[in-house]
Amino acid sequence: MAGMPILSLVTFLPLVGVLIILFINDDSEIARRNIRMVALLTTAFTFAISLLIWIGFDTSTADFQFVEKVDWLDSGISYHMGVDGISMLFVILTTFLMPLCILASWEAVQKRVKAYMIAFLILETLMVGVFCALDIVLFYVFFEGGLIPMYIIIGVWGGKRRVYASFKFFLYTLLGSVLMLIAIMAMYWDAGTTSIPELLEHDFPASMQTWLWVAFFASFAVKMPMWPVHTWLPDAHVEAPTAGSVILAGILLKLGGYGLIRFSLSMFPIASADLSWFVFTLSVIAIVYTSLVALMQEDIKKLIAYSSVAHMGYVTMGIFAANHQGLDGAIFQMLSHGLVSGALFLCVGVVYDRMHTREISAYGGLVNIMPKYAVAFMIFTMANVGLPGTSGFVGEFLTLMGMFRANTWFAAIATLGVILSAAYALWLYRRVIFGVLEKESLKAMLDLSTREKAILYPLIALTIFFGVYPMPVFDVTAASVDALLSDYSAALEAARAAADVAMSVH
Amino acid sequence: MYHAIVFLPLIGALIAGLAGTSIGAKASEYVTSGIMIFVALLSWIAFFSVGLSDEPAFTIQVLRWIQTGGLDINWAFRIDTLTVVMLVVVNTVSSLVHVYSIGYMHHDPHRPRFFAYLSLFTFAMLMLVTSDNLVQMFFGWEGVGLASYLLIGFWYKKPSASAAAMKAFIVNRVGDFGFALGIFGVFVLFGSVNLGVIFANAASFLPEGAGHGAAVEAAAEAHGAMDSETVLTFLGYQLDKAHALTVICLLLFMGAMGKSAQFLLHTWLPDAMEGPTPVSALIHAATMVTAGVFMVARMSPLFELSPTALTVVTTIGAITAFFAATVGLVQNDIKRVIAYSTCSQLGYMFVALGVGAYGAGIFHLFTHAFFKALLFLGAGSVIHAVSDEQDMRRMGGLRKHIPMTYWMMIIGTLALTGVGIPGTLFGTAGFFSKDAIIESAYVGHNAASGFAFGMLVIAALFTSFYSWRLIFMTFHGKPRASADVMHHVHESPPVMLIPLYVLAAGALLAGLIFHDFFIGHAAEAAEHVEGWYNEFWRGALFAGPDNHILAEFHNVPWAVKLSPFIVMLLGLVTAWYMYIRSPQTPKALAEQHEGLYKFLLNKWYFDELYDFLFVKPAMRLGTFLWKWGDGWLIDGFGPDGVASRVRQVTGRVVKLQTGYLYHYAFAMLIGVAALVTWMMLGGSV
Amino acid sequence: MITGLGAAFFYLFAFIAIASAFMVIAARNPVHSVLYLILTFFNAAALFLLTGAEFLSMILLVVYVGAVAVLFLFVVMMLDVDFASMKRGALEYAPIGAIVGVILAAELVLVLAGSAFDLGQPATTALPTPDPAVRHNTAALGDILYTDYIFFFQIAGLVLLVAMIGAIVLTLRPSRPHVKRQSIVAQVGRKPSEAIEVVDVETGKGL
Amino acid sequence: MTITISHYLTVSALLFVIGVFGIFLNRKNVIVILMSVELILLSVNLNFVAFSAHLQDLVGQVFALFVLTVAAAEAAIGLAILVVFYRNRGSIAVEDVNMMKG
Amino acid sequence: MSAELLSQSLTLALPELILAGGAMVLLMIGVFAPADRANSTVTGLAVAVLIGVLGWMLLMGGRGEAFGGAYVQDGYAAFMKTLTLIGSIVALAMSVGFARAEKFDRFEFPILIMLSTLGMMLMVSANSLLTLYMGLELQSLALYVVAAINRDSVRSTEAGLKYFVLGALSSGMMLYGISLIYGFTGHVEFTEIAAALTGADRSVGVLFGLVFLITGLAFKISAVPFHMWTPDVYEGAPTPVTAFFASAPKMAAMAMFVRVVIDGFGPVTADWQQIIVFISIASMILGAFAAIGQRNIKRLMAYSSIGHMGYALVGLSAGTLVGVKGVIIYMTIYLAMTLGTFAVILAMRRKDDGNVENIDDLAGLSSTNPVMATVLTILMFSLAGIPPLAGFWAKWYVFLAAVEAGLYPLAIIGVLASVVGAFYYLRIIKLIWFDESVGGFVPAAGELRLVMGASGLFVLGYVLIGGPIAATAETAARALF
Repeated sequence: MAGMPILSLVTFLPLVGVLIILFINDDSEIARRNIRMVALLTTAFTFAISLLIWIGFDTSTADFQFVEKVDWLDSGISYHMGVDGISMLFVILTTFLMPLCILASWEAVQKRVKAYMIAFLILETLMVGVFCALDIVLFYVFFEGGLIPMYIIIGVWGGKRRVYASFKFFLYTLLGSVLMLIAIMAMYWDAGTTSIPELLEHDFPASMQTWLWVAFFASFAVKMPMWPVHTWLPDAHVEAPTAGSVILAGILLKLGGYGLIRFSLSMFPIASADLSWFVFTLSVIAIVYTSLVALMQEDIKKLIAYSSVAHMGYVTMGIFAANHQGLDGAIFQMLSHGLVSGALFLCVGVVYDRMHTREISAYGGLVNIMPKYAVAFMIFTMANVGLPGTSGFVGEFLTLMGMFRANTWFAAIATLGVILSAAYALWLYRRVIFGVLEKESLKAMLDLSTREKAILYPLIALTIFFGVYPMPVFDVTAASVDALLSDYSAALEAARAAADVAMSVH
Repeated sequence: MYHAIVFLPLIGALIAGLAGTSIGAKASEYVTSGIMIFVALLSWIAFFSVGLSDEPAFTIQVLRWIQTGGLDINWAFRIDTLTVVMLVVVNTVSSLVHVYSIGYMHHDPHRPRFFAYLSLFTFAMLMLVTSDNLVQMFFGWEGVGLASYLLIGFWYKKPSASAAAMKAFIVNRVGDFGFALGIFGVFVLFGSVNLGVIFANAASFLPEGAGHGAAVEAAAEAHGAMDSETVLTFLGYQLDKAHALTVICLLLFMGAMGKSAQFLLHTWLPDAMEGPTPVSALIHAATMVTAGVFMVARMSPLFELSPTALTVVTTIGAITAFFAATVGLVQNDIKRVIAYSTCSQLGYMFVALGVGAYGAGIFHLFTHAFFKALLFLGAGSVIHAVSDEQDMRRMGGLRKHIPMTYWMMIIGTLALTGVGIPGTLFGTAGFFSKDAIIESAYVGHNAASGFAFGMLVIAALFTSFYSWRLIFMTFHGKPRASADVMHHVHESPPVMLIPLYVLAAGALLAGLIFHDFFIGHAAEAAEHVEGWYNEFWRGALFAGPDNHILAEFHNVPWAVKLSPFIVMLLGLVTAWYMYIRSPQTPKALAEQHEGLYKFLLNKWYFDELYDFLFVKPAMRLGTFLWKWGDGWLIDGFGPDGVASRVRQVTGRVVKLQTGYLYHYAFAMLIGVAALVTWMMLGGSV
Repeated sequence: MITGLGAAFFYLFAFIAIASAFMVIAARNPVHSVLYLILTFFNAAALFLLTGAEFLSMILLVVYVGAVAVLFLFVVMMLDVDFASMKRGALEYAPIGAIVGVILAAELVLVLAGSAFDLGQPATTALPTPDPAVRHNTAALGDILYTDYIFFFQIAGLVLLVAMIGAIVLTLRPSRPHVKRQSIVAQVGRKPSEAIEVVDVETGKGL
Repeated sequence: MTITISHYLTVSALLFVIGVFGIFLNRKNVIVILMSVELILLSVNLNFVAFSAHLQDLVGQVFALFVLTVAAAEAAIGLAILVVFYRNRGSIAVEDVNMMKG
Repeated sequence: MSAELLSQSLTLALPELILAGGAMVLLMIGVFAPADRANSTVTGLAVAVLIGVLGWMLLMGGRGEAFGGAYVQDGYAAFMKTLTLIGSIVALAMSVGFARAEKFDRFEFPILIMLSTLGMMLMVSANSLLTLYMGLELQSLALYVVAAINRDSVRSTEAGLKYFVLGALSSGMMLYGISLIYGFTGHVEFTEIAAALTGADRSVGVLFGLVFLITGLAFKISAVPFHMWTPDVYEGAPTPVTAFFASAPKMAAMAMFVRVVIDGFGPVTADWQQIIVFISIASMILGAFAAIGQRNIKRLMAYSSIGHMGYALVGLSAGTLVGVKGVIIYMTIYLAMTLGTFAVILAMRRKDDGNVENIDDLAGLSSTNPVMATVLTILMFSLAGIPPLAGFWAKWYVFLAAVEAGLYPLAIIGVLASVVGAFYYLRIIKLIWFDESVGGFVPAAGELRLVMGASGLFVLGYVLIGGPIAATAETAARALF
């Protein structure tokens, strides 16, 4: 197994599925079913293979593992893949969510099934690639490439304002990331390499760090998204088809957080330390502001979308708190949010498939006819609220704790989010699930089908499992986070020492 | 054994919850109730084995939970006397409520769910009381909150129930906000959230040679240079050790306030009565709401070091005791009266904690669990009898119809009002615990204890009044319910009555039996008292070296000892006069003091105030931020604004392309002229 | 380099050239424009002559005046433009245009003329002009045009070929109906009998 | 009174600018535009010839020769295009050459 | 020039000679071929000749200078000529179907294309201003004619007229510049000019000359503000002609541009750098903004090409080896994208309406012609510069050079413009995928499908094949340094 390019395999396996689907050249019902089956099997198989990464992962080292490196294009760029404790779990998360997304689209998507599945499989390749890439250019390629399938997914299979949403999504995120591209080039000229491990070793001059940091931040902040560049997210989420929202919330948002850890914090420690107050400010504003906004939403998906923004606020806060709790919490929060918000969108999808509306006011009293659904929705709502015992708690709690260690003001304000999240989440739950079933249109709704159970139950299990026993995650991240933080503090020490010397000279 | 105690209820919950529909309601009931009875018996065994042994506290590791950096949190049980006391309280009441619910809920189609929730609650509560670290406690803390939310909202078709459930959860979250920050602070100060580590290190926060109370502060100032080292920066304040501890204790206490429905964060508790009555008995009277008391007692090694925090605890407790009692005077909903009573009694407990009489606080918690559960279940029995009517104005004269319930309620009231003969051992449970608290308040050292004493005595008067008012309005006088209802009034089945008997026994005898353990014996010498006390608690409750309150309160003046008794009688007589003798008086009084009456009836207008201060502004702010912040400001000047600017620019640029040759040529000319000028002026030199 | 009478002639020719060039663009009637253009060319040719570029001077006249200008004249007349319908120039941009143009002209004149004063001889000269006394201008050009510059000469040929093809492609209408075309065979093969018919015409009657 | 290269450059520059002016100030007739182009080329040739004389270098004259040739070809094609345009549009007014814009 | 030298020169320039001779022979063939098949016959043969020329150049072509240094054939020339020839070949091949469908049977068209291509090859190989001028004029004159070749169409003739007038103006300006450069340096060969500029104080006269020269060159690559002809000509000219305009001449003009400024004016890089930065920024911005309002797809492609030339110039403005390499790669990729796009445009053909040009006609293409839709989507994303498609790499190389040269403002403005520019590409994709169909197109001709497929695969597969291309481009760029 050692010689097997397992990361490439996982990354590009979905493309094999694409090839197979391309050969199904028919639009009959059978063909469509075959397409779905191919997509499902491909993603499931990819997931199975990706588990081998976890199994073979050595938790004792902070080094990159399963490394593959081949010269690619030129200018020193290489096809360089590898994972460490920070990135590995995101790969698994991606491959795990994918089959669920395919399943979620089983009946919801009836038009252009072929294109839909192809787009999703391509998206999977690109997302896995982002987390595996060890060359910064390769990273950028995967990072940006994801826009293409996502744009198509939102635009073709989305809701009423899909055109607006897809354009906003695309251009907004593109705008953010082009500055990063320039920064990448500047880094290349400064360090003479595009290899991430080497860049991590390289010390960028402090003045340059600030600009590089800003450029990277522009990209990742939009992707996360952070306040005030978050407004694309509610639109994109609302209009995207269910599976699209799941991927968007579950994985695409994580790209930003992953990038912040991998690049901003690790490569520009001085700038990160200098500008952390800025991130904290944006984060706590995001948490409070978007929670308040979420409170007033009338559209289920929009509400969840705003709550995603708030949750990402914890992540950014945790990352730049730059301590174990913050960083581990941020990583965990991202993984957990991937499961939970994905699950919430799937839950919305369940009722949307039946009613074709996301207006909260169109629902009410669903528990009467859909008890199982109500239970599932309740669990995810509680996880979203950050109830201990669900995975949502661990990340939220740790990021807050990390923040508290860094700055209590921000921690205190951010903790207000705990109250607000309960308010909007339960308010939503109450309006949708509780009450008397009055609306005629709702009375014919059926409870979860077997397919939907197959989607939601694993998510429930994981949500609770990781809430009770998150150690599998922390065991994986520990070594890498340790290494990152010790590098980080060493860099700050060095900078401070240099500054002292400079001071003493004057 | 402890694994069994904690996890069996969870298993019960899972069985009832997941398999409830397939195995049927009956089976669910029996399984969960059976498990609970078994667990309750185990807890009593644990109580005696731990409480009467002389082993130190020990922990049982279960599973790793969160380990990152220096933070090391495990699922673990900390077993000491405080834990087993709580185990007994929780499991006894819970098992009785389970059994009672079999009868009470037998009409309900969702019984498996109900029992699953009950067991789930019990599990969470057990996690809370057995926790070895603050985070696990927080887990239990929130877990009981969840169960409470689910149970309050059990009848989801009632909008008021859903709203009350939500309110309960959110108000609790406000408390949790403080609790969470407190935990963070503890971690920063102690580098750990494990109770063992915290308690071991807490001593280092004690200034050298300093004693309790004012002495600590004096010493802290004296050793200013040494101890003023900043250990925590909170909200911009550089805090030294003593202040840091105060801040943390206050934050933790905020959590306790939320959970225990203390003044300012109490608004959820009366609304929580929307849930089924057994739930009120279990969660909102006997167990969950006392979690705050438990937590403060558990953290006594920290609180004991912070006189300021203790003063705050005392003050809040006293205000709550008084405030809730005043509101309880005029309520008409039978459950709400008891709910306010609970609120008030929780205030008593906090006063006890605040003045350093932790044992008294826990003792009251213990006894209160019995008589308050009894009252609630009795009230449930009443409600059950009168076809789910809860308004006392439509009851009356039920004594003949449901005699057993009546007598049980009487016992509960006696216990609540603390009937007993001062100076002797003849008394109900409340007599021992409540009087101990009042006396402790009298001898307490902190700034608020005098105030607290006064408040508590007044509250005791009110308690007596509203408790008897409840009895008189419900059981005496003429029936005010419709004939149809009266026709159907019936005594509850044995499955509901038996738990009442058990609780009644507790309410009558718990004080007598256990007061020695909890608060020591009045007749013994002070040293001996502390010895016995320490033998029982063995450090589970920490008292500073100067804290001799438990010894002192036994020696209060007779007037003080008598004061609760007197006000109790006063209340009884007043109630008798107003509701038996001269039933028109209350109405007249209400009309005479309409303002005051409305004020009390509307619970001091707290709901309205909070609605005005927090809920409405939050909604308005939310809408504002959404429509104006996101819509107008960010999108308007951000993407949408840029997009429309781009379109404008595009329009202009496109207009430049006129189609006329001469314009094209002109553009070229301008370009050339510009470049040539540029070269001439700047470029060439 | 040019002094005395030559200089005077320079000013004369230069003035007429510029003035007539201005009239080319200022004249109302395009035919007048063409004529002014021809005048400009004549004077430019004279300026060429003053520098010793005899051959080019003549070529300018032959090619431009003889061919190009005449071509222009043809086209102007052929198109038979209805001058009355010409819109009066909407000169709203004229002031700005004039300003820009004047600025450009001023810069060119000032800078170029100014810097040209210190324009020295380059160190190397690619193709030194032979002494006109030894080898006159036309011959000197001829020497190199077909040798060193054969490449460009050929390209020039291709350029002209393109011009030819282009003109034909664009303007030649091979078979327009209703146009009587010349048929040489028919003309040559015609017999008197087909061409003429002798008819007796009685006086006073007509045909 | 010495005539130097500067004088030639001045004349040429003026001719050039007049030619350029002719193109964008002209609103009447496309043919005049073509003539303006010829003026520009003339100014170029004047430059070449003057420089050639100044530098004592024949290249300038050769260049001018080719410019003349090309200019003739250009004129031919320009007029041809003009003719077809006139056939289609019935006008060669500059303002009528604006079917396409934006 | 000795006979030996001459024969060497001729050998080196053999591809050009073949092309010239071929054009004349084909002219004869065209004249004598049956009128109804003249166009297709000559087009076919012309394609064959061009392919032959390309093959000869790549396989047998030598390296060196010829005709006394006026002509140079180096690695750079070979690379850029290859691009130019490919552009011509493909554009010509794509015209067949169009010519047949539109009854557009002028056999002179392929011949003019050939002669124009010859002009371009001379431009690429130009090592002196005279060669440059002659090549440029040979190319331009042919282009003027082909723009107006649909002589019965007002639009086509108007396009020709506009192109001609402005082209003549621009070549006049350029000539004026050349004359100044000649006058102030005394030379027309690039190397000699560079030598004359080295060390000496550069006079303003040369710089003025440079400005005018760049004006002419910028006109040819349609860079702002000398771009005004582009949209009108692209729209008016028959579509195959537009396809040709958008591909081959751009390659040649850019190749020439690069060689002139690098080889001829290397010593005054700092001076022309400013100019190029300016026109580059202006082109990128205008290309991005103006395209948004367009409805006609050819017109849109015109603005798109303006923008793309701006990006290519970003590389040139760095003035370094990396920059030139970037330009080369950019042009390579741009060629592939633009040809593919025009293949699609040419395939926009309805049964009833014939060829259509409105962007709105693409609505719902994904449901009617999925393959074509996919190719166009890929191309549009690539034009927008989204990785991993080729268009991204094109931008990568040029911006990389700009960043190396420290031209951060340029790079930042460039990437921001690319975001604005992405908007209109997205709009097309939106029409293709999101909107309801307005009726499909007839199946595309074989050659169009081939071009589409090849271009789509190239753009998609650049990540796999980009290495050798970049390496070759680097070798080519080295020829200039």
